[in-house]
Amino acid sequence: MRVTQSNKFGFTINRSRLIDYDSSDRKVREYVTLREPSFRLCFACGGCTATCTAGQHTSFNLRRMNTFIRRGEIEPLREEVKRCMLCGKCLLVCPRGVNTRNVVAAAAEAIVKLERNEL
Amino acid sequence: MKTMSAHIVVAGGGVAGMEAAGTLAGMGYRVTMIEKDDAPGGHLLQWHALFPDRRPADEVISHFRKHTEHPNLRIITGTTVEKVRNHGSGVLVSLSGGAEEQADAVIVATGFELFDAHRKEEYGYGIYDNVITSADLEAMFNRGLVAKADGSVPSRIGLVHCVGSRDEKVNNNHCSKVCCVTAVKQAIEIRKMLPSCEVFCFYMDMRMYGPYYEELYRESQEYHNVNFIRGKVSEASVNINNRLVIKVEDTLAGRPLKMELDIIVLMVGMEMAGAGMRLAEASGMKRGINRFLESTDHHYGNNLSGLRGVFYAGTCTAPMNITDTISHARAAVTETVKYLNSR
Amino acid sequence: MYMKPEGKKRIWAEYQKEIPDDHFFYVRSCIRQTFFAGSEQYFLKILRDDLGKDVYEDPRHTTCTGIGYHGDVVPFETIQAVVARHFALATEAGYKHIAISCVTSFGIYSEILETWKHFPETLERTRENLYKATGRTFDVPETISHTSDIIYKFRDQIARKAKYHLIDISTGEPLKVVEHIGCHYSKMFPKYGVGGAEFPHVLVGMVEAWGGDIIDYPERRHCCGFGFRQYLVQANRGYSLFATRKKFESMQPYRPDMIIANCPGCTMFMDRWQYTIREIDGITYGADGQGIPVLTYEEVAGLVLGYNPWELGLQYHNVQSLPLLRKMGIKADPSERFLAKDGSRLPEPENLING
Amino acid sequence: MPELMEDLYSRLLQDVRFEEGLKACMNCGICTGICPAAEYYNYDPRRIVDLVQTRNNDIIRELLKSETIWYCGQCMSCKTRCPRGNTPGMVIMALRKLSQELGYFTASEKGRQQFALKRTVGDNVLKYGYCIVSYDVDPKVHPEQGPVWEHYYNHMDDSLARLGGELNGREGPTRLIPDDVLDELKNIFKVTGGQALFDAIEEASEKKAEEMGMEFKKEGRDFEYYRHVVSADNSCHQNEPEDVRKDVYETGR
Repeated sequence: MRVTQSNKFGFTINRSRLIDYDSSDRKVREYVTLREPSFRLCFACGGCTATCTAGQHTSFNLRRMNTFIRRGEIEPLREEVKRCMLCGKCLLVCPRGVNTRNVVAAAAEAIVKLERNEL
Repeated sequence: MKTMSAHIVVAGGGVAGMEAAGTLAGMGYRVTMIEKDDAPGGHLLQWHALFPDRRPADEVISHFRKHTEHPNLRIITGTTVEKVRNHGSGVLVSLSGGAEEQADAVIVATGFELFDAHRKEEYGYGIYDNVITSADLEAMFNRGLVAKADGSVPSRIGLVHCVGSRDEKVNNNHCSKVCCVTAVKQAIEIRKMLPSCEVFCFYMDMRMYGPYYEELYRESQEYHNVNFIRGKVSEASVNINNRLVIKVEDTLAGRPLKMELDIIVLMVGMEMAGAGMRLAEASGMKRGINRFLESTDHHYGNNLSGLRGVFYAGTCTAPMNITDTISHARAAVTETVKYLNSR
Repeated sequence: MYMKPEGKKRIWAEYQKEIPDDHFFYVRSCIRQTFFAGSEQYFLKILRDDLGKDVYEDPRHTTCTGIGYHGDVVPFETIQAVVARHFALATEAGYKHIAISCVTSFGIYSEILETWKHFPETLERTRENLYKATGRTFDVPETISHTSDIIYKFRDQIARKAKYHLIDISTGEPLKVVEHIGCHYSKMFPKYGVGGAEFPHVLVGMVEAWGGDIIDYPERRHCCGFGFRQYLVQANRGYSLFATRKKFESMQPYRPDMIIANCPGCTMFMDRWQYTIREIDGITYGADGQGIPVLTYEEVAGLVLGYNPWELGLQYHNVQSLPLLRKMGIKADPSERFLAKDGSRLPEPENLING
Repeated sequence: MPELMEDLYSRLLQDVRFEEGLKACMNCGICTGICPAAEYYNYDPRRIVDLVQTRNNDIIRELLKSETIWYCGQCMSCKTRCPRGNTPGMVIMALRKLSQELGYFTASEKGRQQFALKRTVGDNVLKYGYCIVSYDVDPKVHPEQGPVWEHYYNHMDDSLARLGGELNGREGPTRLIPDDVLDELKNIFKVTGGQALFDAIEEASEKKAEEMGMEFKKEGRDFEYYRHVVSADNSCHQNEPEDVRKDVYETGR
């Protein structure tokens, strides 16, 4: 999400931060949902984020990462999946029984596959 | 059993009015139910299926038809109650058209009106072809066809919560309580009718307060792939391909979001009914800042009007679902009988 | 397209503000007098000469300081007193109706009047401040109108005197016109604007009265991107261009013939950024890729009334209007666009759009 | 450190625009949904309002020193829609004013730009009686104005005459504002705190220039610090938002 262009007029033009749902890529969501069907159950309570060890030290936010998967926002997702340490503490607190750890693992897989054009 | 011949007027023939009138008639009272439309039934008549179990509204309507078929119960339709006032030991009831009824007690069950979606101008109801209300969608369910105005099949539908509720801009700070669960119910119905149609609910809080509501919410995610986006829709417009475009913040991502939709369903809330407001105004009944009737105590006096022999039932006091409306009407019956017995 | 006109009419009926018939106290716009001076002059000319109205301009009036206010270097107390000084000049001259040439000013006047209503102590403090600083006193005006409100009010009279219409004379079809209102016209206080905030009628009414068709496109309500500090500071200008480009992308599928704009800043940015976007991205918008002329409502009214486009100032836009004028059947010699005081020809600017 | 004792929320409440602009936010995001700045910068008006309504002094101070309060373009589209009748744009205006009064604005790149606004628009008002004047819009520093403006600027007398005006004339567009009128404006600025705000901006900027080791002049725009503030872009304005709340809680600032 960096600045993209500079020009002879002395200013840069940023990229849009808008989530344009019609042009986003939902293949990762489909893959994650298939690999971990409990993903559908997340209702974004944030319990996972509150207990998250990685979240104490980095900007990692599992609740928001789930939202990115659902909206097909791949670019921020790429960074997010790297930050999780897969400790699984979040599994213990999820009130909907989502296999959160597996969601991250599946998302990471999906991103690798996406880069290899395997999705 | 002198009191059993008492005459009770019930103002309104919706769920609350029918429950109260039928119950009182069954107990042996003489009851007159005044309904403003051509037939009793209220908003229920427009509904296709009810939350949370999606039972057909017809079942509940036929229950009430039976419940209100009683020799003690007289139903006057096409008429409204304009004013009530204490007269002798009873209540004098003035009807539209000038007629009067002498009653021993009155139950006010004038109900609610659906919020007029035109007032949320930014959503373009009445301007854009494919912006409809939750009530319009029920009518589509009744016809068995969910389609765009040009007859084509929608591939993406968005349900916008809190239209006319929790909104200072339209002078409604209250929550209408039933719209969240209605949206989830309707979302599931759309998904069942049109399995290839994506459905999105745009909500601020999911207020699934009743029995099996939260379970329905879960079901909608687990089995019907209904999508939920937390954010109040800012505006709707239409593009050159006749698709609606909405702007909203996906507050859980912390970023603005834009999406094309084929149909927008506005989950319209409840407001105090106009006929009830006129009646309250003429009769000196107190109303709260949300314009609904204000009972003498919202905990233990929530059927009491403060006027002798006049009681409240149902959504004229606050938004309620059908179950709570029935309970509230039964409580009004209890209060009425208690009052008549103590005279 | 795909819209029910009766739905809009219903809204328009709800937002009809009081626009006086005559006797206006006129206040100018910093941006318009600088970049579109012809528009201000023709507002006065149309009102005085064509419509026979009394419009008074006191040369002692100044900026309202609105750009400074929204650039956050002028405090609210200060701008209230500056605006109150204009009210004092109007009071001294016996005028009760203010005609405001700028949407930023108009928004500020609205905000100030509303603030005085809700917080009466702020009116008292403003009276004290103004008296202390200048010795002046004032009456709160009876009405404030944006100058487009006034043209709107007399749009049918203008239509009756029309020499040209917003119609393509070769096909007889109405021109496709995009209207842009400017955020501060009615987004803050919908009741101050003709037609309210969501579907303002002020420009739509003019265009329809003069024969054109209005295009309603998804980003109609979006800001032009002026953003005060977002344009005024060089490093921030991407913000401004970004917003305008978003609007162009959204209106382009409708192939508009022109944009009619309400607000000084919007008029400028929607014109200037078309040049800049062409330089950066190589893209030119418009029906035939010839750019979309952005005109003020006075310029449009002036064309309809048959005034010389070059005296209205149409040539002082980066996007030149020659194809538009041809469509409307207006004969104007392009070589007479840039003249010196003595009538001699100035060298022509290069690299204009549709030059 | 006496500044720590000051209750910043009370200071904000003294601003009538703040009182009008913030009742109680329920975080619905309707403002952000149509906000031009939220789409361009890492900016979320909903979040700003939510942070301010914590009434936490440390959080508010962080905001006053942050980049984020300078992203809003004051289009006020948020006012039309807010279901709680708030105006995030007005909350921003109150924050910006306080940030300048306390000298905090120089802590951020976008905040430092206030100096440029003062030296352009601010000075113009008291010098010419206008926020913007044609002879001050030099095409060399405004290439984006395009060829038509360059032409107009170079032939200003002729062009304005064609449009029925006279540069520095007695009436009409871009007329000369007489000294006695400018004196009235100056008095208004003195009486109402406008001059004090100018002074606060100047003072903090001069201090910052010194801190940054940059040349500073008491007038005009032709010096290093001015050129720096108008053109600096650290390219970080689209990064993930600064987590003001987290910073405050974790570092105890």
